[in-house]
Amino acid sequence: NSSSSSSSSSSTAGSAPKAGGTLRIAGVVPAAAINPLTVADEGGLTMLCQTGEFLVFDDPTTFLVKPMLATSWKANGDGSVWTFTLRPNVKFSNGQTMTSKDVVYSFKQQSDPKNASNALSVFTGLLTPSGVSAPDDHTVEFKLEAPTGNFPWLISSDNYNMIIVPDGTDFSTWEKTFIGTGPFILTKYTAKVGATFHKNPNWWGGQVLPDTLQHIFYPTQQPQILALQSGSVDIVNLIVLQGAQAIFNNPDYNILVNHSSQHRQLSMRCDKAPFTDKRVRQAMALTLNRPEIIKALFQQYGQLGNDSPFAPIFPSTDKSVPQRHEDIAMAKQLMSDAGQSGGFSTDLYTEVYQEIPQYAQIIKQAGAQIGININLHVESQTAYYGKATYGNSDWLDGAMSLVDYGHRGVPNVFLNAPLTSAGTWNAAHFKNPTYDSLYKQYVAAVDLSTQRQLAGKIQRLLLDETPLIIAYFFDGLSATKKAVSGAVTTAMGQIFLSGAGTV
Amino acid sequence: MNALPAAEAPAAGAIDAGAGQARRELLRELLHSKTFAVGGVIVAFWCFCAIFGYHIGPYGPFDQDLNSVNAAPSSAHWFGTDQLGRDVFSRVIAGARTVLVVSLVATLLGTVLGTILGLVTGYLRGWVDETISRFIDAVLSLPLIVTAILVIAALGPSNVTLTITIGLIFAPLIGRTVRTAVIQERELDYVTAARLRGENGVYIMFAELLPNVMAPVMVEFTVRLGYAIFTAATLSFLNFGIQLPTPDWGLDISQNFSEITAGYWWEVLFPAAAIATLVIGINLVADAVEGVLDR
Amino acid sequence: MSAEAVPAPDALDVRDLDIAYRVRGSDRSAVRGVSFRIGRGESFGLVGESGCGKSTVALALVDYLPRNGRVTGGSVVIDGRDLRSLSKGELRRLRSRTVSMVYQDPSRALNPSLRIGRQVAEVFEVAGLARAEAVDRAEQALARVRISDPGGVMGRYPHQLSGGMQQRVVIAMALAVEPALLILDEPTTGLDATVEAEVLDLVAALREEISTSLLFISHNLGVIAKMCDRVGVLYAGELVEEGRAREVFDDPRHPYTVGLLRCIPRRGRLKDAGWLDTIPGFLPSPGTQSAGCVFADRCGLVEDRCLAEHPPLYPIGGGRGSRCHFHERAASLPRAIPRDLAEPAPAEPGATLLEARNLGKTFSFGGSDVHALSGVDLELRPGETLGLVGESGSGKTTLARLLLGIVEPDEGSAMELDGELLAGTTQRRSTDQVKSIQIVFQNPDSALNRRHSVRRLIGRSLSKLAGLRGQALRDRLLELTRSVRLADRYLEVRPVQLSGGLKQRVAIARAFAGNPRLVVCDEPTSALDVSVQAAILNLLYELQRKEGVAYLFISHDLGVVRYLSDRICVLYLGRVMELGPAASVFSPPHHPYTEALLSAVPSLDGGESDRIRLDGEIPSPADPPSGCVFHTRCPRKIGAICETTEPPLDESEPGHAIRCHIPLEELRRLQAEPTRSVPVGD
Amino acid sequence: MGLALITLWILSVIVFLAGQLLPGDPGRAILGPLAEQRAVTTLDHQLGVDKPLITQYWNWLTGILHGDLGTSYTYQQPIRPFITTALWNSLKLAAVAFLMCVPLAILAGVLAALNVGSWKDRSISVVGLSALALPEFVSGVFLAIIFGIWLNVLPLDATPPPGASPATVVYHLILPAIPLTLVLFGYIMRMARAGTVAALEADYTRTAVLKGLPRSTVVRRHVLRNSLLPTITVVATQVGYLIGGLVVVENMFHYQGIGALVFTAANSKDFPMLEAGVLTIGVVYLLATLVADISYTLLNPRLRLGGAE
Ligand SMILES: Nc1ncnc2c1ncn2[C@@H]1O[C@H](COP(=O)(O)OP(=O)(O)OP(=O)(O)O)[C@@H](O)[C@H]1O
Ligand SMILES: Nc1ncnc2c1ncn2[C@@H]1O[C@H](COP(=O)(O)OP(=O)(O)OP(=O)(O)O)[C@@H](O)[C@H]1O
Ligand SMILES: [Mg+2]
Ligand SMILES: [Mg+2]
Repeated sequence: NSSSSSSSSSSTAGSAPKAGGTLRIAGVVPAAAINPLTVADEGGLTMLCQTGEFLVFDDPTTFLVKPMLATSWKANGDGSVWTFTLRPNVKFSNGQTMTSKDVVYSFKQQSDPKNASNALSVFTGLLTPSGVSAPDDHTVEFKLEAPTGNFPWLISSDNYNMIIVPDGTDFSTWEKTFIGTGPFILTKYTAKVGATFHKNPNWWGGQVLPDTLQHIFYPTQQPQILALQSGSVDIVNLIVLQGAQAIFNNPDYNILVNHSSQHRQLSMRCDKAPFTDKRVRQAMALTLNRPEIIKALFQQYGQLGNDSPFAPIFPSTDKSVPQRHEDIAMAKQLMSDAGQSGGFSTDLYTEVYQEIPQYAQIIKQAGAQIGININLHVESQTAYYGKATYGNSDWLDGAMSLVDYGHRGVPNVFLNAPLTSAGTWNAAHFKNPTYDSLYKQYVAAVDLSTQRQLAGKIQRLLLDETPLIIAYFFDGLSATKKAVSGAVTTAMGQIFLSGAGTV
Repeated sequence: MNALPAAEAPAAGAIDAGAGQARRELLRELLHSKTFAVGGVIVAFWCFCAIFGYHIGPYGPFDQDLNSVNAAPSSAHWFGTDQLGRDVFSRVIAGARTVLVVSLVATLLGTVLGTILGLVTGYLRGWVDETISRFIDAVLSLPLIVTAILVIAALGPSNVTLTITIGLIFAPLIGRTVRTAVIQERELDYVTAARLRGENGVYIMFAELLPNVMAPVMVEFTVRLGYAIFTAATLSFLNFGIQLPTPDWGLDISQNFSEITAGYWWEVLFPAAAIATLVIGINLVADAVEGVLDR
Repeated sequence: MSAEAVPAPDALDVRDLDIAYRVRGSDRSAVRGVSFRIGRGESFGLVGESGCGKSTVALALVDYLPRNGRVTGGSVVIDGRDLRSLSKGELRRLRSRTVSMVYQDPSRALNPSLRIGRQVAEVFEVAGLARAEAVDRAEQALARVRISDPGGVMGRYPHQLSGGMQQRVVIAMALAVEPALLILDEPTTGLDATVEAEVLDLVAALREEISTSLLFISHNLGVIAKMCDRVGVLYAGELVEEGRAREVFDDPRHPYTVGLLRCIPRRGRLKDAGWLDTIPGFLPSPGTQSAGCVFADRCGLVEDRCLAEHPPLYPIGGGRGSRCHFHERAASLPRAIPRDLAEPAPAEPGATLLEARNLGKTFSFGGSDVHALSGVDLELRPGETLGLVGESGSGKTTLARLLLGIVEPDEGSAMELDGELLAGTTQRRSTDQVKSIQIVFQNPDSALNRRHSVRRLIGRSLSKLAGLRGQALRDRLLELTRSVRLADRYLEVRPVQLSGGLKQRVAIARAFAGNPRLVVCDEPTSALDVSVQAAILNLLYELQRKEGVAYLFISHDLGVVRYLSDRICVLYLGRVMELGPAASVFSPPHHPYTEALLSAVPSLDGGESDRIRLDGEIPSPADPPSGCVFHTRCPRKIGAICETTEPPLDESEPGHAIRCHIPLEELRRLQAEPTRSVPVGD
Repeated sequence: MGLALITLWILSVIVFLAGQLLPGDPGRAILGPLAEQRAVTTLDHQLGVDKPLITQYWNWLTGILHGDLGTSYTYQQPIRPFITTALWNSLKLAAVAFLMCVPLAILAGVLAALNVGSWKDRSISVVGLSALALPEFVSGVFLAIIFGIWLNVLPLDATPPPGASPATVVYHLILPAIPLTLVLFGYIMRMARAGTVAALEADYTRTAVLKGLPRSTVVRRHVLRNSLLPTITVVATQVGYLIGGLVVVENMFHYQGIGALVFTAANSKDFPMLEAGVLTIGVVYLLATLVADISYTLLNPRLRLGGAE
């Protein structure tokens, strides 16, 4: 409600930012080494995109892919072979010129199962190292395992690991150099403390405004907010509402808002009584008062979820599918139809992460309304994920399990791993042949109307089956001082600062 | 052969009143001490809350009102509401239970184990004592919280782990004090007398020595109870204890501490004040008990 | 030494002094109506059993009562100045110039973290001297108390000095400014008799040098008799008798004084001569108020008037006073116990009960070997009492513990009981052997488990040692408690509620539970007041006559040892110096060490005077002297042989052995010689 | 000294075993939950965590003895720099806490003792008791609300902006240092009070008073000399408790010290880091105890010079 909140990701507060000077950015401590293969957290991926760039860029406002290191791309008829043309005269920060060899190397490494890359979550079933080839110095060709219409999104900046590095790069020591093609060059990186970058005078994109970037790492959000308030940083990248209310209600700060597809999945084991009965699952879904939840947890920065991963931001989402609302009477009816009028006890496993513990408590209270007694197990993330394989993970094994999903530009990952019969993160143990085939069709569909039509079918199916409860999607938020403009952020946590500065 | 008269005592009437009187005397002295009275009232209040707290608050400790989250103290919510719209007052009242149960059980466990440890090491001395003492030294070279973190990180957080961990860490601490007392005590002649009538070690430790080191054990118990609350609350603040959404002061503070920058101080101030009164109360009691028993 | 000759104000004038302690919110009177005066240069003794208020009076004189103590009435005038009228500064000046105090336990009276020199010099600095001068004077002061190396001692810390030396330092500080009044509160309690003698000699000698008045407080009548011109007897916070020391002790005029003197086995008293007398009953508990005489309920002469009317201090001529309505009859106080023994002692069978050969014990302590006991040969016959004497650390307790099997003897030691081998530890002894040898400890407080009732204390021993159960146990328990003269109603009581004497009775009953053959008594009465001591000694003797038990009786009160023992063994540095029948050991010729011990005892009876004194300190048993271990302190050392060759323990007369190079006849001659003057200290 | 080494060795065994008890798989911890099991197994082998415990312990111990604290699972970097930075930060915080509290605590304790039984004594004692009893996070909450929120005079954030002046660094450390200080304050104050009361009642003090010394001299020369000796050495052993408090305070005020390091490592199951951190804490504690022992011996003539000959 405050005038300071802009709903655009790039804050342009009237006048254009000035060149020069230092921008100080508060970020979270990278959870691990900055290895482009293995980075899987916000702190790490923010670091990657300071010097690293992608073939294409997923624009956080339009959700359309834009050229970055590739200038154009095209697919064959069924979307199984994609050809990208590279931008000429792009130089790495070590002076070397980028060619298709570098791109092929980057992709082969990232898609090689041996490397245990984080990008495998996208590439598994989609791309193998042998599918990547370079017909010439400026062209790269991808032969896909399965036809995929959204392929450019899948290798765009959304796939944050997928930066292009020089051929032969040792990923485990990349942290020492941060070699990339981007607008900034590493000055110094100190684990757990921070990193500084200076501008790349030879950047293909033209002028870089800030002379220096100073990233400072904080373990949690509170000190970031305090630092912003005390003026010791200019930007806080990625914040959540909890604990940051002071910034949100203050005109001295800009809030950068990116609508996104990030959400929480509450899975119920479809293979284990009592959740084997879909009426029980539906009943549970009907207990949640979603608008109230969003208001309590996100104020205006959330959108209703309809128990399927099709977020409002996806162009393919079928908005005509009716929204599920709280209906306790109906829920009770369903429970008694399922022979569960007396209620039951069950366990919900989840992680300590952002608003999840609060959400879990709301779920517990909601379930209690229809006699479902939910015992909460709010665990540290390591304990919760366990080995992340079936049988070794509270996440995947719990009767109910509440997990976080970050932003993706297209719903492919959301539709695959947690929902397909062969999905690796299918915490709901949902096995539905109809769904599986709908999923395949959807992924292969190249044009938007087909996609939307299939999406509608999937949405209806999931609403009926309710293996997952997705009550909301919420915005990616960042904050800057009033005087800072031109910062581009994504809901995932990337921040692009080549055009940012104080006005 | 009856030349000697019995040792009659004119003042014997006064002496005769029995052991009960000594105890009553102690109790009277305790009750007369102001510290004890103040501490006792506070502790009694929280014990009452621990037993009935879930039912006497104006709201249920779990009742959410998502339409009035983070509401400041008002006549409807004396202590305000938290981020899920729960009544902070009702949660504070109910929150006494976990911390009191955990610390009481942990302290009991620690006292029993520690007393045995102290008796055995103090009485046997020699290599048993040496070995155990080195081990205890090693454990005690880590701050309590760090040891607890190590153990709980290994075993996974839960109230049971928390209780056992605190109890186990307290055992050597209490054991040390008891050992010191036992070492002094075992030099006394009544122990020699017991050995001279052929008593075995177990009898001497538990029937002869134990009753005589009960005073330090009692003092340790009350003092440690204060520490147990301190530790239990701290560990639950560090998220090593009870599960959400159980009302628990430490946990509630940790859940809401990040909110204070937004000005929602009531969500942490009142649970903190609850802990403060309880620990101070227990310590006042402990101080009084120590003062009376040490004499 | 005549106080009357000096005009000027009295050094101390105490009038109607009342002192109370505040306990649990109410005042508890500790001292009532005490008046006495000490003239210039006079020495006044304050004597009484423990708890009668001696220290309280002393502390009131220097205005240093414990925080809860308060003078509730009366006045104290020191050197003409009334304490009440003094400002803080004047009080400080009074303390620094006019009155000094020395009290028990010198080790605690000195600041552990300051050098001696600093502490002594301080006294002179307060008196206004410059630092350097004060240090000089301090050295002189130390020299004056016969410290041989004052310069060296100045640089030491208190813990590096022995108890005797520490007390000298304290005395040096007290006398440094030559105060008008010196208060000594049990200055020698806790010190060895030989050391005590040294300190007393020193105080006496110093008093001749500086004409200080003395207030000497002690529970030991002998010490008071030796040190004081006049004496006041304190009982339950009241001064019951006052007068010239000699006269009071020879002709007491208060029933309490009379009773007290009768309790003491005076030199030469033997057990066969009849029971010691005792004072029945107990001290009134602190704070009890009575309308009449405080001693009335224990007095054999009590009449109605005594209960109703509080007696004033009747002047009885010659500067004496007695707080008894019937003081002229005091001497006729009937005995509480008839003197005569009912039956003759049973004849002693000749067989040997216990035999120890070459008994030795070496402790390893702090890396060095402490030879607590070596080469001790002993025999004990049934029903006899062997007295064991020696200075502190001479190994008396160690010997007792070896016999009991609490401590294992060194290799090569051998013990036999009734001709059967006696193992070194209780665990390896047969139950019969274990119960045959039992002990009565010195301190009944620590000897009885505070948490057990008397019934349990004695009953457990009966079941473990005598193997009794059920009704048999109950019967025997009653029999046993009655035989130690303990009323049945004490059975359910815990030790805290018993007085010292009653506790010791419980301990004795426990020792007798298994019908022992030998009971070791390790200073069983030294924690008790004399009136209680007498009753315990009587009891021990009675039990011995009844049960035919043998005693190993340890004490450093030679009078008590003499009274009870048939034979006496003198230990020094873990070795037997002399062993023989009591009468032979106590009269010349005897070992020079025995001689020194005997002459160190301050006697109540006066007459005899200093004979020999010991030099220096007792050597450490970790590093015993070569040759005769006693040569370093022996006043009769004859030459190099003493330093090189250990003399044998020769049986010079039948049954009487002495370990000395000097032949018996020579000893007899030497010890018959008149007193030679030996300088005090080193 | 020898004893301290044995204690340290036992500690290393305990820490190592506890580290091994942590359920979880190092390879998994490094590669993250979503990694392939095959990759995890390969990595485990590379790390040597599939070897027998004894071998692992031996390697670990020899590494430590050579100054190699191992490699962090999460950061894939040598642990030592992390520990040294964190330790240095914690020492700064601890130093501020110590300097704030020790003189004050001793002063308060002595003051209470000199007025024993009076209202001054009672109020100081109650304050000390409360300070001692309050968990750091509770006093932290009070202080943060009062000084950080209501009065807004102290920064809630312990870490100053990079390149801040030493004064700013200290300024940022004040708020977190106070909760640490409070517990210590209570403890030291009570020690100082008890020691002084005992010394005041000691016979040697009576001797000094009866010498006619002015009260100030008695207190200074005779009472404090004896009463503060144990107190001062106790202060050194309190370093251990301080570290316990650091875990809480550093987390609360977001300070990158050894306490926060241990806490984070425990939560992310980075057990080489956890083991190294915990061991460091043990070493610091034992060193402090050693210093305390030595200083006690040096300051106490009875121990320095031995007994009478
Ligand atoms: N601080 C105190 N508070 C209460 N009562 C006390 C205190 N000090 C002494 N008393 C009591 O006052 C009485 C006299 O004590 P005081 O120490 O003067 O006796 P004493 O004759 O010196 O005995 P002792 O021979 O044992 O030294 C005793 O009954 C004692 O219990
Ligand atoms: N357990 C022990 N360890 C080391 N030394 C010991 C031990 N027990 C006794 N000693 C030493 O042995 C010597 C004799 O001690 P013991 O107790 O037998 O003397 P004592 O004659 O009973 O003295 P006291 O009259 O003081 O009771 C002393 O020097 C003492 O220090
Ligand atoms: Mg006394
Ligand atoms: Mg002895």
